[in-house]
Amino acid sequence: MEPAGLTWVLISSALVLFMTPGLAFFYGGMDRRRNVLNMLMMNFYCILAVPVLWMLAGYSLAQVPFESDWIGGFDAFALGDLTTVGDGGALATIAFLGMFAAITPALISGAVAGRMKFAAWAVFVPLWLFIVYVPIFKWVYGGWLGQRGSLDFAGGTAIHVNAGIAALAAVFVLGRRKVDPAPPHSMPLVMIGTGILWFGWFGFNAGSALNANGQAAQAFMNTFLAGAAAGLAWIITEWVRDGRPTNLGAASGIVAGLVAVTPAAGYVSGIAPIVIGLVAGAICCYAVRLKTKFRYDDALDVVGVHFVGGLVGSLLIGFFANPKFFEAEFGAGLFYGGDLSLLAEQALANGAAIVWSFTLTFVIMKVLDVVMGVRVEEQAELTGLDLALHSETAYHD
Amino acid sequence: MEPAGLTWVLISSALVLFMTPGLAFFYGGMDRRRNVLNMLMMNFYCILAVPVLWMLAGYSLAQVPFESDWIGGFDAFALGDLTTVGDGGALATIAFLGMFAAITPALISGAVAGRMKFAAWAVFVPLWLFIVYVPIFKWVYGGWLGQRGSLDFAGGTAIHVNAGIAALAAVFVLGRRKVDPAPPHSMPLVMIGTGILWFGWFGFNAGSALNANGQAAQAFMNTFLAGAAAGLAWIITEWVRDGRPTNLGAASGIVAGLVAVTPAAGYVSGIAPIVIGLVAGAICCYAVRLKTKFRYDDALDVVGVHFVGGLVGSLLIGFFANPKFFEAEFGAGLFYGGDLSLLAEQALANGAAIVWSFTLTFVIMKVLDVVMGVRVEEQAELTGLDLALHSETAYHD
Amino acid sequence: MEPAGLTWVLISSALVLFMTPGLAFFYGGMDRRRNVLNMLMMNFYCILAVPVLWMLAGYSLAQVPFESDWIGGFDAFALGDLTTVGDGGALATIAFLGMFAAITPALISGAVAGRMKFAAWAVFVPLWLFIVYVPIFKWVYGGWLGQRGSLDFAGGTAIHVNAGIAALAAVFVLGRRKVDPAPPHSMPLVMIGTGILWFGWFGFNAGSALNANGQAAQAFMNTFLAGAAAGLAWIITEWVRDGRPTNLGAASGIVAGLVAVTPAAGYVSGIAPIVIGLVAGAICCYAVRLKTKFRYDDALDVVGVHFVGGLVGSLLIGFFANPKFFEAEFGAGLFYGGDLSLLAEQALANGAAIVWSFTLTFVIMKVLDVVMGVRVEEQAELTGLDLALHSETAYHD
Amino acid sequence: MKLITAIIKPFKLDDVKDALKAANVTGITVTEVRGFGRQGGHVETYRGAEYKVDLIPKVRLELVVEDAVADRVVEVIVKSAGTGKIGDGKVWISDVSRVVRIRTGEEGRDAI
Amino acid sequence: MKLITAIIKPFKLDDVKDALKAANVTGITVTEVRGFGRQGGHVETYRGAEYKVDLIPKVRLELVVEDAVADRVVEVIVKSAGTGKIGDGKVWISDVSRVVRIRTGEEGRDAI
Amino acid sequence: MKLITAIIKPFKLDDVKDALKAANVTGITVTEVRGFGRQGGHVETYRGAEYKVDLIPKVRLELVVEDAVADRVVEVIVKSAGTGKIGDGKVWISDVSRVVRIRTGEEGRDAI
Ligand SMILES: Nc1ncnc2c1ncn2[C@@H]1O[C@H](COP(=O)(O)OP(=O)(O)O)[C@@H](O)[C@H]1O
Ligand SMILES: Nc1ncnc2c1ncn2[C@@H]1O[C@H](COP(=O)(O)OP(=O)(O)O)[C@@H](O)[C@H]1O
Ligand SMILES: Nc1ncnc2c1ncn2[C@@H]1O[C@H](COP(=O)(O)OP(=O)(O)O)[C@@H](O)[C@H]1O
Repeated sequence: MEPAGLTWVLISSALVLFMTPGLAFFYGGMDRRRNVLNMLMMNFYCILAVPVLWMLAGYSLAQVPFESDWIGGFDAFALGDLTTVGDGGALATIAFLGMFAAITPALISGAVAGRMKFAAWAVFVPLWLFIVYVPIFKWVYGGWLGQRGSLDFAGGTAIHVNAGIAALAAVFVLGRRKVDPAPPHSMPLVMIGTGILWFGWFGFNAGSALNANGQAAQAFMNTFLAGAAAGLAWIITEWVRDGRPTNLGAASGIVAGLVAVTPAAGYVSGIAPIVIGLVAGAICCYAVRLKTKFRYDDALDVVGVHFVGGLVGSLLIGFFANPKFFEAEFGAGLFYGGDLSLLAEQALANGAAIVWSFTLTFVIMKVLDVVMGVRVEEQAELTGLDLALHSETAYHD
Repeated sequence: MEPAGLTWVLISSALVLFMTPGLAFFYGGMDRRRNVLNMLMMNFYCILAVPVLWMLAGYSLAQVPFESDWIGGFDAFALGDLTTVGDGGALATIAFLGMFAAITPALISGAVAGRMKFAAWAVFVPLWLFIVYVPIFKWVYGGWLGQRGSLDFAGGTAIHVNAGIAALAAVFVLGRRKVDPAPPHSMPLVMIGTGILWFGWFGFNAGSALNANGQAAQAFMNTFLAGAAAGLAWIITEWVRDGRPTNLGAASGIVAGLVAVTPAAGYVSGIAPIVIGLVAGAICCYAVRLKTKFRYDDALDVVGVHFVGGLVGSLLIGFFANPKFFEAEFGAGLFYGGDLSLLAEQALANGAAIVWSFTLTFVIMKVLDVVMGVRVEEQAELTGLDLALHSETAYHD
Repeated sequence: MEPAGLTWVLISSALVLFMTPGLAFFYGGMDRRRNVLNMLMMNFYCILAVPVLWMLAGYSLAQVPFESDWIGGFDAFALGDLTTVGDGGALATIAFLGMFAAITPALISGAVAGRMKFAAWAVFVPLWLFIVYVPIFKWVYGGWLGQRGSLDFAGGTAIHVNAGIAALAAVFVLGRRKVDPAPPHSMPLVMIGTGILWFGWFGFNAGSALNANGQAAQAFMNTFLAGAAAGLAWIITEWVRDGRPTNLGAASGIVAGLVAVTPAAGYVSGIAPIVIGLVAGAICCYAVRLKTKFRYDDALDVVGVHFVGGLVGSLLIGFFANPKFFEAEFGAGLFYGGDLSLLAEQALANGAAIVWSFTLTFVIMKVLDVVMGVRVEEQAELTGLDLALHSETAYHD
Repeated sequence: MKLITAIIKPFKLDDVKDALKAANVTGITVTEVRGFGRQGGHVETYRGAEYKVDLIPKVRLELVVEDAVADRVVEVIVKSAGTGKIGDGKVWISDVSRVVRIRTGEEGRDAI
Repeated sequence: MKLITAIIKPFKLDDVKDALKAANVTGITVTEVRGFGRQGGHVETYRGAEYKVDLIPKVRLELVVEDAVADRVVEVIVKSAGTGKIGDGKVWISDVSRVVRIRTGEEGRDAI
Repeated sequence: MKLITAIIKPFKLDDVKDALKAANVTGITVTEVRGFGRQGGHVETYRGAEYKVDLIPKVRLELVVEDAVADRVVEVIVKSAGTGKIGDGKVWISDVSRVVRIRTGEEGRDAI
């Protein structure tokens, strides 16, 4: 890796690391005062456990050798294949991918908020990492799905659709909360999280070019425009529908747009990111209501924002992918001279990820429930998880 | 653009994007508990609407062709002139400039806090962008003011003086708040905003070199020293004058110093940034009192900090500009072998910006007031804008 | 400096600047509601005063000429030796080192929290900078300790051990607080600080390579793994010992691991950072209890985390240093073919730093106590330092 | 007129409020308080140090009601606030000699 | 001695405090409370879901005064707290049998 | 039964609570309040502008006790809350006609 590319991948990695605390604040602010620390802890736990697991085994299983169809191997366990530091490119890439591995299970925490045993979560994360995340990641990047031509620039399928549908499976096992949902206990904390998330997402998306080049720049621009457009679409939708534009709407829209543009960031250009953002913002603004209709208790809307947003963005690649603009070899979308094949591959890739992730997550949760129980006692749920599970409360004099 | 320069411009762009949430927290913490979400929303709105507008038309009108005297053209509407991604330099520059376009109107929000209709703000921002920001930006960078030799490295005239005087015009139309000003509802939130602002400002100023070179490094150093020196000057001034050094003083001083060094960052060196910081910190510490004297209700001191700080910094270029140090071709300041001409150009550039910005902002606000009303109902002002305008409140259990 | 290296050092510098507010929030959240602004102010003060002092004299005394044994000289006062901007490398390095100089005294503030006069702190910081920090920094980097072969990549000895033991000396002079310690007034603020600290620490450690190369990438990876492993070790330790894993434990562990890996970041590889993190996390989880045993009032555990963590990391270099991996010339650790000599040098370097720092800090504090008093009045301590010293309170309606 | 003051568990607030509404109570004032009682407190742990918290969050209700209904309102509160577990709280009644509605100046039973 | 308790609108606090000072009241204790009453609550919307908030912010004043001035103080509060709009709040009076100033141990009228 | 209400300085809360426990008081309800009184307020300064804060933080204690011990409890509070400096606060007693323990429905002395 050239030094400039290395610099870009390193700073992008730091940005993605910063996203997990950002996500923690985004979720924690939306949660109740008495559960906020549990929410933060579920997220921070992911950046404690996953980096170590990723270095020891995850990276090797997910990527080495790159060309394997289904799963990697043991050659890079504990980075054992690296004998000298070299130009740092390999290390930077592994760290960068490790940040992604850490934030993906963290996304799920928003759905199970307010009622899951922390001990169960502590076991769930490593299991999910190896059983769900690593295989899907492998298939999409280098494995059979990627080889067929499906596109996923920075993790729409592998991360957002995957975590989003896993969240649905998890709440099916977990059941509904005993108490009615409450409004966000601290909107400023939500907005701090939103700011950090957007900031970090530039590393997430533009860093995924793994180089400082034109593709990185366009991915950056797309991250800028889609976040903005989706935020705008969300607040306009609710302004028209509910009579008021809200902060939480702006924040949710931004995140929905960033999710949607993630798979597309390195493949689309021009006004495509704006269209993707507008579509994702408006659709997700409605999708978060599905949980009321279908009565699943996705506490902080992981399904409505990450699953739906990721799917929308991933499918829109089938329309907007523009290889000519990037002077690169990848399938063209319907609007840029392509046929339906790219859209079909996108559908297949997401379908495969959805089936695998939903099924295996469901199984993991069921097994955990039998073995150790996944749900806290009713009393803990009523009086607050922070005290019950962590012996802490968030605010004092 | 070389890859290293591209990396620097991309990360700088991300830093500047992060500044708008930073500004939101800086302002939001200073506002009342019942208005904080409205304050956040006014700021976040700027990073929703402006990016889209900038990409569609703003950039083209403000910069293309670079050599036009008064206003750009339509050639780069929707970035239509970019047919391939190339080395990414053009895209990175456009994104970088888009971040500036977004934060500039956001600055004004601090002045109109606590009493402006959000619907009016939603219309004001696009109008102001095209009618006030775009022309002044054009004149200063590439247009008639820049061509005459005035210097504005990262937006002292084009951004801070411009937004600062616009704030004054806006509050003239809007009138005073019904209720007495209150102390900041959350100083920690103000300090979070301050930290983010300073951090982001390194991208703002040093990124404006649009390359990774010596000028960027000196601009970085200047951003470091001027922020520090101004913070120091402010707390010393109030320590002597009021008997106590305060957090809000430190924060305000830092921001004043950063504002003041913005136009000068790529043109001054040595102890100049310290002097600029000390002067700006001390002057702004007094300037925020002007509003009491002249009875305009600039809620969070946009005039005292951004207008005055920006003007001070811009004029001090006339003394400190040091082309020899930079081995570059620009006018020398009085202390570095120059004559009065640079100072005169600085005065002219700021004068032109002030007249245009004040007049047109006043007109826009007046028109909006007639068309839709700019001021919220008294009841909303008394009971809080968050609930009245956004159906949200900031803190819950 | 090559442009890519310059980009890396500049962004790393910005990251380190951001760490001081991060530290302020980390400490401020742990403090009482009525003292939080004083805590923030002590930290922000360091990034106001130190940059100016560093530029005027600190850098010159600490580094120029690099080869001097004990102390630098006057040649670079006010950066007077720089006559042109050049490639920016020198400026970037000076700024980067200035960020370190600023955060080091800030670390001490956590120990003296809740009872120190702000005026005394305002004098303490400059004195400590020149009398304690500058000499130790010189000895370790370029001076007699560094020349003997001791290793300190990013400031384990020069920063964390130094500030940690200074904290102990300071609280000896200052005495215990009048009121019992209270739980953190805002855990979310602590976690915001933690997130910023980790994010910034990538600049702190990986930026210390002063180039975009393999060593930077490995230092980055080490910063990732050690922070994670130590956080994990801390929460596991307390889960087993106290029955609950806590947020503050996760945060403290992360910081302990980052401290411990700081000196080692550019010299160790493979699973070493994980081992260093696990060891530091577990040891510091016990070390924070020493204050109860030995009855010194280190309010926010600067000794237990920074002194102990820094020392552990610095000594572990004697075991894990791996010059072969880095293809570089430095002593090998016991586990990588070295003999005891590196460990001995590490012990000597830390011993020298400890003796100098403890003694001189004690003397400075004693002198200040005689001259102006270091301790606030009892009434201020009881009713809160924010109001008594800064005429501010943190939260309002 | 009577003033009824009740200390209850925070998570019971909605139940009690609904029960009172159902019993035609037209006004309640609610305060977040902390209580010390038989229930004892809890221990919080920060960096391994234990903090005994013996004031735990409670909610205080205050209702001015007509003499005639006071006892019935108390029963409603007792029934809806009870969990049967220690710490459920107390209700007490005291006398009020005059009540005024600020908006209208109405007094007595018209004021509540 | 009498205890006057008043529930008022938060933004009226300064006016009421000033009026009471002007009426020579020397001590007031103020609590942030939430009230339910005729005024009804409001609806907040988060991600399109509506939350009915029927406890709205109010301020509670507590004053111990001499019997003789109690009624006058009530009038002052009623006058200064009123906006004429629903939700202005209530004032009530109850008896106090003993008052002590902690600092001095003084009792009764000397204590307030 | 009697209701004792005390307004004290916040940093005295622990002392008073301990003294009350020592005096066998079994229940207390505590509220964060702000008080205006002889002590006057303080001035805060933001960007050089002064804000007069004349409501300063206090803590309000509420205890229902048996008639017989009421005066003794008042003494305990007065003694443990006093610093001798202005602003120490007040204690007052009023009557309570009925007390119920929610958990058990017990009344009167059994309820406290
Ligand atoms: N004598 C009292 N005076 C005032 N408040 C009391 C009294 N006793 C209890 N309380 C309040 O009631 C709450 C519950 O009381 P507690 O003794 O813990 O349980 P229980 O009511 O089930 O016996 C306490 O936390 C406190 O707020
Ligand atoms: N019976 C009552 N007991 C205690 N507080 C009451 C009672 N009725 C009203 N309040 C308080 O007074 C506030 C205003 O009452 P509300 O009925 O809304 O308006 P109004 O006083 O104008 O009729 C309520 O929010 C509540 O705090
Ligand atoms: N008449 C009163 N009614 C209710 N509360 C009072 C009254 N007078 C004082 N207080 C409360 O007691 C606190 C202390 O009173 P203050 O007059 O300042 O000092 P001191 O009690 O030492 O004379 C006040 O802040 C207020 O909360």
